[in-house]
Amino acid sequence: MTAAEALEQLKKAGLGDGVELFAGPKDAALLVTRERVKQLLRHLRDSRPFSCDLLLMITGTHMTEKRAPDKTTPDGVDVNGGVVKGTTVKGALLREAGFEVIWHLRSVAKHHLLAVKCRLPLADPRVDSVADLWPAADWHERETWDLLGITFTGHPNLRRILLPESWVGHPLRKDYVAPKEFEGINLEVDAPWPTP
Amino acid sequence: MDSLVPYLTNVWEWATGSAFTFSMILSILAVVAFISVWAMFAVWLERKASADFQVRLGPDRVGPFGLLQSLADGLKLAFKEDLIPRDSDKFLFAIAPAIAFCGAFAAFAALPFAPGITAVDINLGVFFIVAVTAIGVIGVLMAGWCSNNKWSLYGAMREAAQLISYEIPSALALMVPVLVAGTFNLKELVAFQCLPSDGVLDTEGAVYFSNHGWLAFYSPWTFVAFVIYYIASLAECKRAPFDLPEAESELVSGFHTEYSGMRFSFFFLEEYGMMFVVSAIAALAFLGGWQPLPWVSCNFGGVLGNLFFAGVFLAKVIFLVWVQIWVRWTLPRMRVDQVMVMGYKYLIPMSLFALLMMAAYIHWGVRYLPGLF
Amino acid sequence: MGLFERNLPDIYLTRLADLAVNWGRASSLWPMTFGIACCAIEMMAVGAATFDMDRFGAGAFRATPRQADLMIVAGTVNAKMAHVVKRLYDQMPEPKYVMAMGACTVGGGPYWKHGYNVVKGIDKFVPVDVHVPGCPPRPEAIIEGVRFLQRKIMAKRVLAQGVETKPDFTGVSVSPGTVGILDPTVRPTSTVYRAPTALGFLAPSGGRA
Amino acid sequence: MADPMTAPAKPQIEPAKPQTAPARTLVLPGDPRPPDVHVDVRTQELQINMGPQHPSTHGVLRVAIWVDGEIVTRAEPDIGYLHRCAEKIGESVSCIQYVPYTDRYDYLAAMNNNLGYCLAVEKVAEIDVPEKAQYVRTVAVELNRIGSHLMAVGTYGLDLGAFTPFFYAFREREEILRLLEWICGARLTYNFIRIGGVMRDLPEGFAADTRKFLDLFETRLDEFNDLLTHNHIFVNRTANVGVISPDMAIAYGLTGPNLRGSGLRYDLRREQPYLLYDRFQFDIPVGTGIKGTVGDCWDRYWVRMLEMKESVRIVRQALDQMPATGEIMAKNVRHLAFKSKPGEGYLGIENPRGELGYYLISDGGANSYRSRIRAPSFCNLSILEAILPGTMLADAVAIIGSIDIVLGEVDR
Repeated sequence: MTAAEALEQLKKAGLGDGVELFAGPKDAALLVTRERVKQLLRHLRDSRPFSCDLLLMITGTHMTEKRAPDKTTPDGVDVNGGVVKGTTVKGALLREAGFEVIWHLRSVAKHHLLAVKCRLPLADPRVDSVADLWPAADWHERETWDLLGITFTGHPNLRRILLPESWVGHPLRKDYVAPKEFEGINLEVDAPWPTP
Repeated sequence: MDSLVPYLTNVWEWATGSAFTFSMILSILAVVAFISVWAMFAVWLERKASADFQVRLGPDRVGPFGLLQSLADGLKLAFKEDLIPRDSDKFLFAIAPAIAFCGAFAAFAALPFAPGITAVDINLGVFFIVAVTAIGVIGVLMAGWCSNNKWSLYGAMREAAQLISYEIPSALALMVPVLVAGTFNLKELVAFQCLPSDGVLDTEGAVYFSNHGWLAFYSPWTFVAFVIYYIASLAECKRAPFDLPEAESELVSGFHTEYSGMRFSFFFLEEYGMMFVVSAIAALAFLGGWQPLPWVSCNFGGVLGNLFFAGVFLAKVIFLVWVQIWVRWTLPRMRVDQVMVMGYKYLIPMSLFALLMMAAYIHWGVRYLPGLF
Repeated sequence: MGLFERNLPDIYLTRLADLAVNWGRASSLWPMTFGIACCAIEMMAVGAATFDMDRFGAGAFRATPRQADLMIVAGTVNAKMAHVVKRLYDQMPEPKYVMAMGACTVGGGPYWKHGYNVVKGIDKFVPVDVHVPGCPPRPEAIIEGVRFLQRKIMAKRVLAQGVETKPDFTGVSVSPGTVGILDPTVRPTSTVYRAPTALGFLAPSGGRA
Repeated sequence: MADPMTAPAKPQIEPAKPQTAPARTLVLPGDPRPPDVHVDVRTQELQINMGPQHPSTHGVLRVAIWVDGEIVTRAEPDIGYLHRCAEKIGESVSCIQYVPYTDRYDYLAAMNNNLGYCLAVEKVAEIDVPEKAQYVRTVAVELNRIGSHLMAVGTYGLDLGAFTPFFYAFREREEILRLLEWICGARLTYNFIRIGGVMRDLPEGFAADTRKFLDLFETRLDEFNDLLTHNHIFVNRTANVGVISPDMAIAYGLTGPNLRGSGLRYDLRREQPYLLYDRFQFDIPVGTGIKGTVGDCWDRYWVRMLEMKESVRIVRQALDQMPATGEIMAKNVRHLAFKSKPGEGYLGIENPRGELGYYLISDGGANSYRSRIRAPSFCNLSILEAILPGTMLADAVAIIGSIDIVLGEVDR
């Protein structure tokens, strides 16, 4: 079942509002608002045509702002022979900064793969937890919180999983700066390797 | 001090019926030397035999055929830092290995190696050895408790449970040959196995056929007792598949997790000493002791004869120890409840049954009940 | 040893005693069962059938640090793990030796640049006796490292005073082979299986091996 | 000792209140009969710490276990001792440079990891791989799968106290390593499968040698079965222990031999054929509860043993069908200036441990914008919390071993 077919099915079932098709060049996904995430995932798990019983993974991406290249007009010469500074026009906004969370579901019975995607604002990355729908979601959500700092509300035990408890920051954010030291352990490089 | 020495001498005289002499001290030294050499040899044998099972070579760089490997290990352990954990009970921690070693060590005193080679000839030899080998578990319990380590505690508790459970079938199984021969004396047990079955004991230098034969093959029930004793003795030595007290993959190293250096090597000595003791009893009580062939009794005197018998006896013991090693490197480990089930549900009833049947046969004077086979 | 440690006159007798003690230590290097990452698999291979580190007396892997002499740090050490490695090192009794196995423990390895969490070389918190490079080092390289360590131990002073001699490294190849066969026309030699013999004639694989 | 007056005050940790377990009925694990032992002793829970340095946690897994006597009441895996920043590195280096890193995550099945990543990149970048290269990949991957399973069953014996099978498993594994070393020069971390194809063609004589090995290997498998699989103690230790029902397996996201051990016939090589798996004939073994309940430790172990036989079949067929000559690298890949097209995609393959998936987002540059690894061991391990309670301490070891985790992949 492709994402487009899934969307049609959803619309038939009356669950289509708030869901659109995210048509990537390779893999399509269902794009939902964050209020509808849990309801939709529950439907995908329980309703017979989908029966997406296996949660493959939950992950997120930190999307930085992306703009078209700035346009700068070259310096000109005015009538009096003076220099006129060129103007810089900021490029058009192609992509807003924010987080994307994606759930990959697989149906063991029907042999298909579906992806559900949700966009979250940078300032308030918060989405419902599905740990009560799939026990498997527990660790994935903890990992996403650990590495990206996305909060899953309703998760029973949202702690760091891979990094130590006292670690500062979320390394997979694009603006992350690696620490020089952690609890007395030096993480720096003494001498840089020679570059060929 | 002045009063203590005569007192001890008196006790010794009372216990052994012989005066406390210089030869006693020599015997003690000989036993200590023998255990050390034996442990080295057994460790080497274990490493070489396991290597052979596992398509490896085993130690071969230290001395010829790696024979000096155990010496190097011992030397290294002797010069290792003596480490006592801060939160342990230091006194108990220090004496636990010695107590564990005591049991195996004391048992050697009563082991006859040949008709004329024995430290003390005790009339209740079997009883004495069964009693003193059980001392070892106290040392192990102490080691596990005082280390202040949860893994050690687990190992010690398992050891206590296992040893207590398996003492019973092993002792019951030993009662079968005792019942047949009518003696607790290990030397007499061996002598019984070369007695002609018509009950005439001849003198010097002759070879007799059709004697009682090795007790393992005396009747089906003695054979059952032999098998039960061997299985139970594996558990008493903490050898696989009963190596729960030091189960490496579960309890890190069990009761000796916190021990290092010389103190650890005492546990090593205890383990290999025990292996010798139980194999020696199996050889003496069931496999004809120093007699080279079943149903054929040899009777040599003199130093050379004794040495020959000691050689035969050692060969049997080494073979039994090798079987222990073979079993260890072949079988997986049992779970603790399975060990208990095996001990209480199978071995004890079976050994009791064998004992009863043997008693019945002796009472009615037949070795095989017609109609049963 | 305590009081006598490197405190006795440097005479023939003490030198001889040193030799004996060093021989014991060098011939019986019990490593700790402590694999961290990929290198641990090669460490197991060294102990297993084909390479068999037990030949050098270094095959008795001990699970507890109290009974180990050699800590082979086999794999990447990160910020969370470093404290554990340090503690294990502290738990080992003297004399103890550390082998940094693999590129990660030597200097961060492939995680040197972008590994925000990875310690760039374990010699930042434990003293290292031998560095064995490679990613992961081949088993031959580990054996080389052990032999390197053995020579280092043999040159030490235990009881006698005086300056330690330089280890004799003649016959030790400087760069343990970390790269395998790159020429496809060269065929790696097959492992020669030794059939179990004298003691193992009853072993399960019997003569089939 | 520091002077107690001048020493800085220690942070006061409130001592945990000793929890007294209520009197309860003891049910031994794996005992199908109704409970007949009643325990009236008040006992106290003990918390023990298994790992990160413990012989049977297969690396640096730490499991905090609460035990009541020998029975586990609660278990909490603690991972991250081998976190090596895989995903950050995936963003920081180019796709070509990242291939060797994938070797190091599941180091027992490095070829499979190479393949998963390369297939994902090829999917996003739309690269067609020539047929010959696909066959070479299949051979390499399946040989690696045998090696990985051998390691799994060998160390499983080690966990249960049987030392010798481990050595026999390693003896066979060394032969596989020899073959793989021949084709790429490395024993463990191969970097052989590259984006767009493979590093180089199989050397001359490789097929014959591999066939010889496979013939030998099948007899060796029987030997292994004699030694371990049908051993009475081994069966007692593993049958009816750590039973995972199919529903539970799916709920916890189990894949691979662990899912199939629970009786579900689900294999990505069959459901979603990648490479050329639709051209080969092979069976998908599932757990049938021969020795106990479906989904117990023995079933998971047995599935791995059977899968090795299937891999042998696949390698034989691949060697038979493989064209003698042909391209081994796609035409449109210029490795030094490789840039992926923008887009994103997920691709899962059947790793020896389960579904290994790579989710890549490309911005059109040399680096991928985001690369997430769906590591099978990570998902499989999370079931530990659910199945350990109620088992014995020795079973905990058996269960951890039967799940067959690789910590490099769990922590990434």
